[in-house]
Amino acid sequence: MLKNLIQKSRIKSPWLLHYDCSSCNGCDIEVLACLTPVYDIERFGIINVGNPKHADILLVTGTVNQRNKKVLVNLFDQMPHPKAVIAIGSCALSGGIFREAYNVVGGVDKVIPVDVYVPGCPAKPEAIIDGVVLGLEKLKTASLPARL
Amino acid sequence: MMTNTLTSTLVLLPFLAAGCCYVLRSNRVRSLVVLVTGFLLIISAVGLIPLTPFTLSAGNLLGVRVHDLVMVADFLLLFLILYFGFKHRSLVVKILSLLQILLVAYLEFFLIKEVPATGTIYCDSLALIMVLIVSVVGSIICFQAIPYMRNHEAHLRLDKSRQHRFFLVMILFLGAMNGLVLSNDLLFFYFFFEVTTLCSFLLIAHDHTATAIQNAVRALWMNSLGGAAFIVGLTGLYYQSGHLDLQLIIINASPGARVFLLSLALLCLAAFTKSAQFPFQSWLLGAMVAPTPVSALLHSSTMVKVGVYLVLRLAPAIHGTFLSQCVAIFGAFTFLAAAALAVGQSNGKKVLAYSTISNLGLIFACAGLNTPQSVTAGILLIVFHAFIKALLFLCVGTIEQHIASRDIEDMRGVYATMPLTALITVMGVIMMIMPPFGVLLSKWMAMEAAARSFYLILIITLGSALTVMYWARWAGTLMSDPFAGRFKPERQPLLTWGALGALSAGAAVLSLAAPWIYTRMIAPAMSGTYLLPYRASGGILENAAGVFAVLPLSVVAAVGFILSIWAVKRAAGARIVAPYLSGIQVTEPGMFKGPMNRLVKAEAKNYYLSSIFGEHKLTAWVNLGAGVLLILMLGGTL
Amino acid sequence: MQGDIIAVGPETLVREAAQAKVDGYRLVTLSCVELDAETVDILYHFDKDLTLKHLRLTVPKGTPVPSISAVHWAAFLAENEIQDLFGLHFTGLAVDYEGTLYLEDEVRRTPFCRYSIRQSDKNTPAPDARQEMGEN
Amino acid sequence: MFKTVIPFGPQHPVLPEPIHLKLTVEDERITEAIPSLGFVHRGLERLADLRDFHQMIQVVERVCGICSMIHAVCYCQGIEELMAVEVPPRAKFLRVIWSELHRIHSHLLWLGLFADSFGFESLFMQFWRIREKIMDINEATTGNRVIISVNVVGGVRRDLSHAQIKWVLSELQMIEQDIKRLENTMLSDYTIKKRTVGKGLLTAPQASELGAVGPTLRGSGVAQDIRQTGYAAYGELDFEPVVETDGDCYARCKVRFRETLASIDLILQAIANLPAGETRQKVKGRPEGETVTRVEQPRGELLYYIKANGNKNLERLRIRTPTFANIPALLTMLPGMWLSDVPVIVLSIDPCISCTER
Amino acid sequence: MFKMTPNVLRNLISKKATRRYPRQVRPPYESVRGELRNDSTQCNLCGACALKCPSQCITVDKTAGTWTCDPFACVYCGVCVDTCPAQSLTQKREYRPPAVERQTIFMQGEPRKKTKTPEAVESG
Amino acid sequence: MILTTVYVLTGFVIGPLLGGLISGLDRILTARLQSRIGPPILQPFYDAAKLLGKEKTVVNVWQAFCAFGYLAATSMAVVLFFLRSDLLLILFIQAVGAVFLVVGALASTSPFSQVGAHRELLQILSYEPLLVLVVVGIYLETGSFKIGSVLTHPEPLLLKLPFLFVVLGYALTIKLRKSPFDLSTSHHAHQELVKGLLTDYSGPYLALTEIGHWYEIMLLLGLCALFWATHWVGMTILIVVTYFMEVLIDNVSARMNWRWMLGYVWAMGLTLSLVNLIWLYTA
Ligand code: SF4
Ligand code: SF4
Ligand code: SF4
Ligand code: SF4
Ligand code: SF4
Ligand code: SF4
Ligand code: SF4
Ligand code: SF4
Repeated sequence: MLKNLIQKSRIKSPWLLHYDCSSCNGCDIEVLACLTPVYDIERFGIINVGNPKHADILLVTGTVNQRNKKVLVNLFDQMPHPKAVIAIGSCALSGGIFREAYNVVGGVDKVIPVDVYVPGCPAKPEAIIDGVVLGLEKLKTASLPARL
Repeated sequence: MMTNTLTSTLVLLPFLAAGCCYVLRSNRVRSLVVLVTGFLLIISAVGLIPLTPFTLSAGNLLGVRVHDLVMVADFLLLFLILYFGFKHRSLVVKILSLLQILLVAYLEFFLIKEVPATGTIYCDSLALIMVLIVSVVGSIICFQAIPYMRNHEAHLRLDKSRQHRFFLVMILFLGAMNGLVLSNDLLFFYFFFEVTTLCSFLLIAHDHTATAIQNAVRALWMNSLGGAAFIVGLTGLYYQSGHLDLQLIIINASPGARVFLLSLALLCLAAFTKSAQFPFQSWLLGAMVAPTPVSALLHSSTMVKVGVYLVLRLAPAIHGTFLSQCVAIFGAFTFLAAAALAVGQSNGKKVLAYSTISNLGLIFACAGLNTPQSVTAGILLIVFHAFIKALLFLCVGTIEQHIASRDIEDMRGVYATMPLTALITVMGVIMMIMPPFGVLLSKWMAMEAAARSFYLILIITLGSALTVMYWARWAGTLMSDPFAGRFKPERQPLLTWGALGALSAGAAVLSLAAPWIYTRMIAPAMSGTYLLPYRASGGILENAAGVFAVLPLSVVAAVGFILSIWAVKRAAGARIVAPYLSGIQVTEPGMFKGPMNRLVKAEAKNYYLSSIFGEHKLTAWVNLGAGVLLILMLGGTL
Repeated sequence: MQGDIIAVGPETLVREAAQAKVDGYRLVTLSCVELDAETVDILYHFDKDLTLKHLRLTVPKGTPVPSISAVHWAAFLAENEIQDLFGLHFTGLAVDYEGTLYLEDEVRRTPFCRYSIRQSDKNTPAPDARQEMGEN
Repeated sequence: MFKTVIPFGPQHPVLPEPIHLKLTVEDERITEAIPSLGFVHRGLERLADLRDFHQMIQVVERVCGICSMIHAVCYCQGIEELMAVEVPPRAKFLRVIWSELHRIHSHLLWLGLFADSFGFESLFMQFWRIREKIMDINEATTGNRVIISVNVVGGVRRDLSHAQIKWVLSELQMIEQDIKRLENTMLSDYTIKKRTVGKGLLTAPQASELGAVGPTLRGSGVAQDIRQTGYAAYGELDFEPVVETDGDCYARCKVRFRETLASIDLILQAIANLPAGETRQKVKGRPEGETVTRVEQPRGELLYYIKANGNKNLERLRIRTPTFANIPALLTMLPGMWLSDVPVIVLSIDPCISCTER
Repeated sequence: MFKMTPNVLRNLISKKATRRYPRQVRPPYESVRGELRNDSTQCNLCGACALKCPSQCITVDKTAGTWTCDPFACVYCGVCVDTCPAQSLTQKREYRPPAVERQTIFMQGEPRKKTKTPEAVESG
Repeated sequence: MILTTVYVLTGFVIGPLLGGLISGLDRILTARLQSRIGPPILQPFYDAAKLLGKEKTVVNVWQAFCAFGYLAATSMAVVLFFLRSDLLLILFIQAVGAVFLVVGALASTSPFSQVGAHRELLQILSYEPLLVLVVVGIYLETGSFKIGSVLTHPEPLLLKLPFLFVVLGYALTIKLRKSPFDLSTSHHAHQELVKGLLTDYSGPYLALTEIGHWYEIMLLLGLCALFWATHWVGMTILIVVTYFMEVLIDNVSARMNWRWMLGYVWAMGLTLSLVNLIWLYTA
């Protein structure tokens, strides 16, 4: 019973942490646009918590560069399990158009495991919503802690 | 007979033991003397419980009338103070002590015709409560002082121990306090009053640093001012009633008479100085330079209580007068102002000092409010405050010896190094601000009592909120550390653990026993003068207006506490993560990688709102306010 | 290119920049261009009422360049950027990031110099992260 | 003595973009603010070595997604100058229209974020809701919501049909109404004024001396707007820079609010005067020489320095973006303010870190 | 104070702005630059797209007859579509759906020669 | 005895359930005021259940203690409310909860938690006196601090204590963490302090604070309800209107800073209370 409830709640209440690696803002504003009335992802119980310790899903936009890769790892580490990482936009997927620039490490999966890739430049709000939904699968199947 | 023996043990034994401490300069022997005296005091005080109330008359001691002995001692004492006035070149002390000498002489040689044969000593429940506090809390503090002073002198690297002087004064002080609260003859009272002043002076100056001496002199002159007011008040009272028998004065109060009221007002003034109310707070703050056991004993749990004790005693005599209202407002004002000042402090001992002033203010407010409930609240506050404040001072002292600082910010995360002491300190803080513990019980009574007087309740509510603020902050600071390892109590001398344990357990048990204290000790003290304010049954205090379920709440709190501890144990298995630092934390705890790739420590250490609550902002205004209130109070009696 | 170009040397740079300030010019920015393996150009762009004026300073790579941040405080960002990207050294910088404005130690190799990489930068060991323990 | 040191950013919910400020505060008053950059630095100017000058259009558009269009305009303008290409008039007007659409969406975005910086969530929602209409216009007319990629050297890739123009006009009318409905709140609400008036003061001399640009400069009373130089088709449109004199966050807010309405007006003018004809001039050859070219972005003056040597790859591309110019001003605004003002003040320069660091 | 009240009250009673995606999907605008498609029947593997792509995410191997695109690096600018001389490249109106694994768009054509049915394969 | 048990159980169980539902409704209403659809009404429960099922991470084990302490105190306050106990006592116990929350936040060295905690203390400083004054007003009108006697009071308190009801509104706004007073933390961290007070609580411990908050909502609405205790219709209307006003104010004002709060709330709150109290004294 409890187990079911928690699993159901996990997909009903994914809290986001958005981290902008070195995005051009294009993807950022599309993530933000998801929160606004027109897309209103709070319909799915999603809120942007802005704090890794409260987050279930890490949305990463932009390329990973030498300086922010440490930040990214830090944030990922501070998130409690279960957690999912969603990379948004071609920058976050592979480095995009910048992938050959000298300060660019590449896509997010170079530093932390990525669960969902949302292509686009920038990815559309609808695509981001689809991506989050895909990410929920992982949260649902993650095991429960040994003791509550 | 029994009462005789016990009373003289309580008053005289310390004088004897003090002498021993001074003469026998071996650490072992001194410790033994202190321990034995302490235990004897505790036993005697407890022994008095079934015997109260009683009256005793001082007869002769070694063939001399005790009254004359006291008179001689009085003069000696005043001359000693005068001497200190000269030595430290303090004009005020000189003038005030001379004034007192003259007045005492006038009173003794010209006014007093016959010395009363009876009623020198009177012990009712109120006095008994004070005796218990002095003997029990005082002795415990003296016990803890033994290891404390050893460390203290080691820290200071003294080549010659000065502990014999220290314990001389400490122990002597215990006797003086007992004598004071048991005196019914106001001249005796006055004598002991001055002894405590002197003890306080000596102890503040004990470390002999320039500041210590300066602060001690300040304490001396302020308290001498109180002494002078006292003796003037006594003269007035004698004029008015022809005797100095406290009980008789209370019973035959003539609040209509100006001289009478003015004299009482002067006694209140003396009480305010002794209790370091505004604008006399500075001596108590300065007194914090003294070794911490001194602060615990004199400057929080006992000596400063003399003032509130006196006013609570006199309360029935001023019932319904303007003076009473003034005392109430003055007390409430101090409560609020001192709480506000405490918020702006990061020096731990100063916070404790302001908090003491603040609580004393609340007791004054209760006394001035002069209803059965408020007086009950006042008495309960004396008890609980004495225990918990002593505990907190000892805790700070213990912590201070480890980290060599008294600053709250330096105590940040002290849990990591001294978990048990930190826990006891936090317990102390919790007992100061949380139900079902005694301080809050008393505050509840005080508030319900004050509810009918809207300016008082306004001030008191604001003050309480400020109180919560500085205590909660402190408790949190002590726990503030990324530490999460195993709980392993640190090493401390047995006497320290004993003292901390006894005080904290004592405070907790007394809180639980509050209804019993009420029925057994307070109700009898009230009956006669006041209607009984509460019904106590099944550990619940109740009257028509309110109910405080002490026992049930305590049970619930205990269960909650156990559950929370269980939660902590389970959380010990949780993953420990670094505090949130915007994602740039590094492995060194509390550090982040800042501009220029440098490591920077993230901290939040100067949040004391000094732009609002700082001493430099408030003190002048507060003193002004208090001065105006005092003038109003004195002037109002005319 | 819009606006006049005035050539300056390291000695006259600060004076010219100060003069521009006196004349009511606003510092727009600095642009640095690598000319060849040895020299770089630094252009100081100024603007007054929508007209531009540029100071052109041509310096060999190794020599330190006087900073104009004492005159135009806002220049410190651009100068730090040039320090990062071209490995030049500015003397008297108001706020000196010492080559860490943008770059982590992994890439501190004057990425904008395509003709040459400054020898000293090539193998410099990563400087230890300096501690700044709460400036007692 | 004791102090409070707060690592503000790089990950911080009030800053969608990563910048770090080491704030030293006392009680809650800022005594020092030192920034740390580089969390968004990609080094894209150096991509000019790997991409030819046509491909660089797509790269500079991605200096920043918010005013990508205007970056491309500036870049193309520079290249066109070097190659002496004459852009068809219709293309110039279309560039103005899309530029101003970008300015509107950027300002609406900012107004929303600014509202969020002082915790006015519902106002944030309102502005972003209006902004979605602009995004729709972008998507319908260019094929993408955010990075519209319409510029090419020599003109634009897309044209506006009659039907589209009619639809855009009607949408703009609604947008204007919606924005005006919020005017009363944004410009005279007590709580908003309390949070913005007198915060982050910057006097006019200070602003010029610190090199501030755009609304930050105009909020301090300096009437400078690169559109006055008349690039693209601005020379043919009726336009006055919006100026406020108080130099605080509130003034900057008023500037942007009024600029939003002014932009709508500019679009209406541009549409009314839209010349017929080609939208794209065929170009041949390669750029050579050096040039400096400037345009006005939502955040202020943008400067491109381009040096080419006749290769298909540029010799040097230098981009000086408005936020880069506004950061010194920001740093001087912060000390003395309260911690709760930090987001408001930081937002008040409309920081765009991605363009600052490139 | 309370200047915002009329606006929020209006919101309360009027129709909500929310598009109920994914329950209701809006038809995309006509000119949307969505997912990239290469019509294998048209492509002559000339490599113009690979040359022009600003993101350099297309590789054309003329000898092996393959056309590969990394959809995770593509920035959907449409330059390749504009360039393609054979008009074999198109952009769908729909965006490319999110995926849980890396993907490439791979097309095997006949090397050099035009054939009737080269298959387009998409592999994960 | 049985009755007591029933009261205790209702307080303990119904309290948070209702509180959670109310905060669900709150979120929907907020969304609607912003022209959004908003989450399902059970959303707060999903959130809490999810948090309970998350990994336990702490900065310091004392956070766990404090989270439990907060929950225990707030639930206790609600139970006492249902037991019709002494209002002043209930306020004290509620304050205990608030203090635990603060101490837990102070247990982390993160400046965000620390400053958040200090701000929470300032909030406590702002609203505690107001709540006490409201209760004093009730006492002056009904002659007792006990809820039992309020319930038997023949006429609605609102008629005699209108200003104090406004004062209660101030306290309510602060306690519900609504703009302009969401200073120490807010529902979604869009402020300079991230989540302030709650920054370093996470997973199950965050859930506990969430549930504790539901209890607090119940307690405060209970206090409001006392102002129309004579009839349930009046009571319901009063609560609904009050809560709607809270959400509305949240949506039409910016977040202020603590200096403004302290000044404004004390000035307005104390003046209004004084006016009302003096009225009661003289009437
Ligand atoms: S994917 Fe495109 S829009 Fe997104 S951050 Fe990268 S360049 Fe910008
Ligand atoms: S730290 Fe304490 S014990 Fe040590 S010398 Fe100072 S006061 Fe004495
Ligand atoms: S108190 Fe100290 S300094 Fe003063 S006289 Fe006594 S011993 Fe000397
Ligand atoms: S100013 Fe900002 S929005 Fe404009 S291009 Fe630069 S980063 Fe983008
Ligand atoms: S431009 Fe503004 S909205 Fe966009 S990321 Fe930067 S700060 Fe945020
Ligand atoms: S897709 Fe078009 S441009 Fe690309 S290789 Fe095929 S035919 Fe050539
Ligand atoms: S759409 Fe643009 S980025 Fe994508 S393959 Fe075509 S040219 Fe390359
Ligand atoms: S905290 Fe932020 S998201 Fe949450 S309600 Fe307030 S403004 Fe909105």
